Amino acid sequence: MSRFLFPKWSNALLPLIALVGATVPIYVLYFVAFGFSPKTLEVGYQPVQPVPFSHALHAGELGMDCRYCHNTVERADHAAIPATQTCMNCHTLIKPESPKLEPVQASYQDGLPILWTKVHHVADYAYFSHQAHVNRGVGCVSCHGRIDQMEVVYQSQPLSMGWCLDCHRNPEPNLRPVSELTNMSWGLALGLEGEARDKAEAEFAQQRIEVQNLYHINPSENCSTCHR
Amino acid sequence: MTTMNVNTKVRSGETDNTQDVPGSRAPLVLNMNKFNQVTQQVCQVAEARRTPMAWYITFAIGLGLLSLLGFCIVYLIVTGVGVWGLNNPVMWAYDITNFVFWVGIGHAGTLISAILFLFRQKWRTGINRFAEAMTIFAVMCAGIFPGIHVGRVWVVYWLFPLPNQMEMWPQFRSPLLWDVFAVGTYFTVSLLFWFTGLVPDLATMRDRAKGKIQQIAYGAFSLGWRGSNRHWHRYERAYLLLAALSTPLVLSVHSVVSFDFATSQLPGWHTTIFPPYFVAGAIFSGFAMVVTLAIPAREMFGLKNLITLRHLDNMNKVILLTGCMVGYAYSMEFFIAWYSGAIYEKFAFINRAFGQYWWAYFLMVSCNVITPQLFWFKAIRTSIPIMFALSLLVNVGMWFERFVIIVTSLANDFLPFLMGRVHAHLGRHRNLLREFRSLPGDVHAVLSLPPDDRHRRSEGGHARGGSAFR
Amino acid sequence: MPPRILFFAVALLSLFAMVPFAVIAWVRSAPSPGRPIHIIQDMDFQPRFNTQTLNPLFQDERAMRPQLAGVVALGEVGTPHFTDGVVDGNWAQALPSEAPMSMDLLERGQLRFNIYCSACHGYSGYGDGIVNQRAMDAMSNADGPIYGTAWVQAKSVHDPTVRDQSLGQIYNTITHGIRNMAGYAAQIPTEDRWAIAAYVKALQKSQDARLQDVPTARTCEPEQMSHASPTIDLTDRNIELGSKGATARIACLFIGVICLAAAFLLVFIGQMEWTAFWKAWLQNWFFILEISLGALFFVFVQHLTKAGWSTAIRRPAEVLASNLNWLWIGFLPFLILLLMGKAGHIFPWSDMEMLAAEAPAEAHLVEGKRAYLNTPFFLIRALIYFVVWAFFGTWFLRASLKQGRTDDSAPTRLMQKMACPAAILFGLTITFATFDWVMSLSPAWFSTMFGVYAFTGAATCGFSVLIITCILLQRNGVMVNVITREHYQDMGKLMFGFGMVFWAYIGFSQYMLIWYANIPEETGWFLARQLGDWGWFSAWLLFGHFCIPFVFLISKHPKRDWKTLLFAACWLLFFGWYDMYWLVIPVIPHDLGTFETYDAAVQAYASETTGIGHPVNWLLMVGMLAIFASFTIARLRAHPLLCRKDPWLKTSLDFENF
Amino acid sequence: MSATTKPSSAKASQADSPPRSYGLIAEFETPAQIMKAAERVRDSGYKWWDCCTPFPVHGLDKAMGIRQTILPIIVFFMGMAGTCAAFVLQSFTNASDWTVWAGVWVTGYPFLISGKPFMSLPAFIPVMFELTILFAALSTFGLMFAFNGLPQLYHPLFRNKRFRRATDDRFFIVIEARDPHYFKARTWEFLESLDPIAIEEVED
Repeated sequence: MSRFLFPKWSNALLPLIALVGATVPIYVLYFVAFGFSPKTLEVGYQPVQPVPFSHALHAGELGMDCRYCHNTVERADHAAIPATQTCMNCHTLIKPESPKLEPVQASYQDGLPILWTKVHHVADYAYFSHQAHVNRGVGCVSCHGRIDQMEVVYQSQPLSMGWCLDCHRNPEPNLRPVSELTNMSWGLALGLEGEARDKAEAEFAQQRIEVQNLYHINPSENCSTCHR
Repeated sequence: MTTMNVNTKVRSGETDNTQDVPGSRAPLVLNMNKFNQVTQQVCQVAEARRTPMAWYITFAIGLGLLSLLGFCIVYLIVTGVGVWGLNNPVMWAYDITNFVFWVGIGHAGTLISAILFLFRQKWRTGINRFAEAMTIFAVMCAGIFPGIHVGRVWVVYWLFPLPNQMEMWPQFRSPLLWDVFAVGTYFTVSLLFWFTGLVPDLATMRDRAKGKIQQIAYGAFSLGWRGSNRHWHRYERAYLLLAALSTPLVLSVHSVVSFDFATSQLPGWHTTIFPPYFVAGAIFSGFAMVVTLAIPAREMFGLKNLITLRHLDNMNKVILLTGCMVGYAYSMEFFIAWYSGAIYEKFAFINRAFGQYWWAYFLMVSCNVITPQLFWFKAIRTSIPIMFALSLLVNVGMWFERFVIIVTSLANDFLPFLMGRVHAHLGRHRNLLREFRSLPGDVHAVLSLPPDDRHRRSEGGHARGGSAFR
Repeated sequence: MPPRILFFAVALLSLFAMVPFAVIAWVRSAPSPGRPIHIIQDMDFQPRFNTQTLNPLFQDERAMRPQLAGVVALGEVGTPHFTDGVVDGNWAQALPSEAPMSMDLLERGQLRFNIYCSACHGYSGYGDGIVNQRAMDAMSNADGPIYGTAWVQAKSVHDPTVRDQSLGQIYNTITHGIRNMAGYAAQIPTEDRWAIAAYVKALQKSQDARLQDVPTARTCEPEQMSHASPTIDLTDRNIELGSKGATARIACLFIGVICLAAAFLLVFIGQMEWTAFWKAWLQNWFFILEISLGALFFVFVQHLTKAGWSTAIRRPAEVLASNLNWLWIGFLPFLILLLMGKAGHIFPWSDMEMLAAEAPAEAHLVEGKRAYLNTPFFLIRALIYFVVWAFFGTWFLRASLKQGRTDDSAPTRLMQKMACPAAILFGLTITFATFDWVMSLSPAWFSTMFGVYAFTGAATCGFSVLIITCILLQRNGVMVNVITREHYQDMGKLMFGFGMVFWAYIGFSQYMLIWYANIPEETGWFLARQLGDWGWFSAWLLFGHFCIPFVFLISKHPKRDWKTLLFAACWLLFFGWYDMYWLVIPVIPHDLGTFETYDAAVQAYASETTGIGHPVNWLLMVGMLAIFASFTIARLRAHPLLCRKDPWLKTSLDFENF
Repeated sequence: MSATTKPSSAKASQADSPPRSYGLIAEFETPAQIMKAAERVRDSGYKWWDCCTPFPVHGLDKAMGIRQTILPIIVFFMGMAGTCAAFVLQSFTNASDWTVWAGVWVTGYPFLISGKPFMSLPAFIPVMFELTILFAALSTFGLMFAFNGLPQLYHPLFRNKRFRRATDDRFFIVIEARDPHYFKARTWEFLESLDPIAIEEVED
């Protein structure tokens, strides 16, 4: 009577199965940790906008202050997308007939807003206030990245809760004098080398501490700070 | 391995081996004098060509109920936990009741396996395997309820301390999180204990199997067990260790479940006797469930020589003992509620017995304390129909125990405004009232919550940013 | 050898396993117009209208409604000066009162100017802003299309036509615009427009000023910022003590009487308060009582479970339990004190007048419990406990002795039956006795679990004394090979399980639940055991009663060796006594509720002492134990140490742990 | 370590070569018989041998001369490791703001809940207890099978038809061919002296 016998090599297979069994959970963990992270899923979102507006030109090359257009940022929680009027402050005169400006002109004529696509979305259950951050020396660049170098704006930071907490736990590296809010290159010591660079960096560090002391910055980590 | 001896006699089709002769143990396996007979008897359940018709019938009923459960769960997830009738102040009722009930049922398996093993109660071997299996399924049932109670089942992994983008961690000071660890550990250890016990038996099945599929399956799951005594040596140590580890674990699990309530300040919940009281209750309901399952099983599969009247008699004694313990706890609660001098505590217990849920309380007391007292009589302890009925009653009573503890304690809040201002809002919330009155759980509090102005005010603060569009 | 295809499959699988991570790396490296994937969507996008979102309800689909023309928002009505820059029909010359001149205003103006104006007008106001430059370049640049650019050089604010303008006029220009310049009313709030206007004026001045115009104090602005920076023979020879132990009995009695007399003497000469003495008496007497109660528990549980292994050691337990028929004597002092009405400092409820005077709040609470806490009922209850205990304590010994004289197993059956009521009555009496004699020492405090806690204490003391008794008997050359290491191991297990682990479980649960709920009327009892030296005392209780013996006894080997087991039993017996001290002696301070913080209470009671070092405590402990030992030895000598005809004896003698 | 744990992989590679002898098995009918037989084998100096029984036979360990396993000691320390792990986990996540590497960088997050201290030892004890049990139980289970060299789905003994009753009602003594004292004829003779029901040779 024949009886099923496992082949001899099945004994050698077992350590392999054990190895796979040990690897799979680690694999899955890492896959979830990296693959499902906002750094993968959220960062780099670069929607096509109705108007090919270039931040690199306006904010970078022209050096226009961010607040020229996003004028509510210091007074309100929301940093406003500018009204068409704001564009037309200049573009009534400058290149008014440019095809790139057609949607702007159309909006200006019929009074219907331009439908910009929102890039930076903080979940609706989190209450983020621009004014609270901006008026305490957190610069635009900290959350939005080098807007002044972006032809088309994309999300450069994960905007995840952990990312918020990193700064709330250690705000100092993201502080700057309020006067340098919109200065994208502040604190970089660009073009400096050696001792001069060290000196500049020491000075930036000093200024960050000063700002922290000036505004008594001790960010809350309570749940209700953001979820209320 | 003992043949019929002085300790047994045949009575109405049942071999009665419950006769006590001090100094000798009654046989636990009847009508057998060869090792092979035991193997034969045990294996015939799984090897039988024809499954009993009764099995198909019960399975069909079970499957039907399971589908209904599945449907209800989907409905609940889609609709929200409100379908339970949860509302302020009764924020959890059926979910936690069922959770505690099933975790309690789950205690019998490991208790029989572990504690009786440590106490060298050899009669455990007749019932331990299926009691362990029952435990595993009971804990799985229990696991459903916190899972769906969280409302958002898909994020239930948040219960575990995993690194995440929120850089958040579970709150280890919460008893609800202790539950996760306690029930998780309990399920894992029960599974290991059950499987460890199963391995040599699977090897027996493997060596008897006729079909190739069975040979492969039993071969794989028996892990190549060949009965080596060098293996048995470590195996026995490990089994003892697992039993020694499971024993305090069993105690801890239901203690932790009791902490869910007792750590609070709610009168009726905050009682220091809760941990041992819950454990006694869990063993009580668990043994009742084992009796409920053992009786049809021994009939259906012809296991009367293995699960003997003595096993059932012993289980009924455990039910009697734990029923008395539960009764002790009920009375201590009442006594201390009076003794404490705290009016709220007093109210909570008077309300429990005579309030709107008095019927649930008296159902609980009669099923849990009064009915088990019948087991003082040996005629009742050895009567199959009566013990079957009593075991069902105990389970009903224990379900109501949890219901009573949870719902009656919550249903009457203690804020004075709850009484005074209910009527003032009746007109405004007439429709709400009609809707809620049909639901279990007291809803007076909902109706009297003042409208919250603060939200409106804070919304106003955002208005100034509003002129960005032209 | 496994088939080769397995290797290929594994290699291929490993290769495919890399793909997801490659995709992740690729996704991270480049921006993409693809919408972000939200794995968990709930509440992320809420069904509400956010700022600047769409609302199809309106024709222009804007959720935020624009202001109607000519409508002024609530709270934004100002004087004509402030809103229009007009005073009495003329351009205002000065700043409105809503925006008074200050350095802050000018700085704000500068910042706003740099944001909104400098693009065209330049940072210095000369009309050389970068937009202006680019526009001019665009017009002249032939490289690209002009798209109808018709730029007019931006005005310099230093142009005399502007320099001479009044503040109001400049404000008006900013608000409504002029010629090619658009109005900035929508972009810049009123206050800020005034600030810009003021800054423009200052800018004009600055470009047309001399050094003397600058105040000396302002020439240099040295701003100092503070740099504050911030843990097995069954003949009589072997199973009867016979003449052995006579000396020990006398010696124990002698020591006991001496110790007790010395303790009394110390109190008479004023070394201790009488109240403190009677509390210490209560503690030590209750300790002895727990030993006997633990032994009684051991005896009836063996019958209840029809245990076979324990028959060899049951007689010593029966003897220990039989002491319950005289232990009531220790209660007599309290009977007398209560009848005399002088127990107020021990049992505060017995003297309500005194309690009301000392602690009115507590008295108020205790008033509600008078139906239970009153002297007559207290004494009746005590009588019930003593009758129940004395009955069962002696009944089991007598029944067992009867079994030793007959081959009939009837006495065994009877004992098995009797174990049921014994268990029930034991449970109830030990619970209420503890409530009466320990819990009511702090009459306002309560804990449902306290009865169970007392049971664990009885288990600790009873099982450890049973072990000590068995070892001492064997050391005296009796019970040789009757009691084996197998029995010791099992007794050790019971001591380990009930006296330590179960004790810790009950103790922890009670503490944790009270700690967690943090209700003032409950926490006081534990606070009193945490203040001053009591904190260390409690910590030692935890380590001495659980942690240290747990690690020591967890292995089977120390339980099987009589020397180590004797050590462990003595250790635990001591900690059973220690536990009683911890239960009885501390008093909840009446003022505990008045402290604002826990730290304040700790500070105030930092000097609180436990008094454990006082000789009276030790004299009472040694004295009572010695007298208890003396009576026990007397009974052990009077009866055989083994129930020779017990049906389970063979099982017990053959017993082996697996 | 068990004498029968692993057929070495070197042997496995010679699968094509003619079958080698694994050893001899002797079949007994009662526990008492095998007990006596085991004592004889033990005293005769064989090292690579074993008893296979359908259930653990009390006293056979001693008859075979098996030393106590160190399993309980390891399990004790694994349990302690569980206690420490739970303590570290809880105090790190709920009572510290440290950033440490645990596969990824993670940071503790002390946040205030119901006025309890961050380091709430009484509240940490239940999880410490549970993880103690979990670590100890998992290591008991894992190490018991690991020390036994299980799972081992293939074993030469499974080739023998008689041996199938080793899991039912028969008791076997196995003497392996690799034992230095093993000489087939002599060992066969020795086994016969033990008075078994049957003796058979098992091929590898």
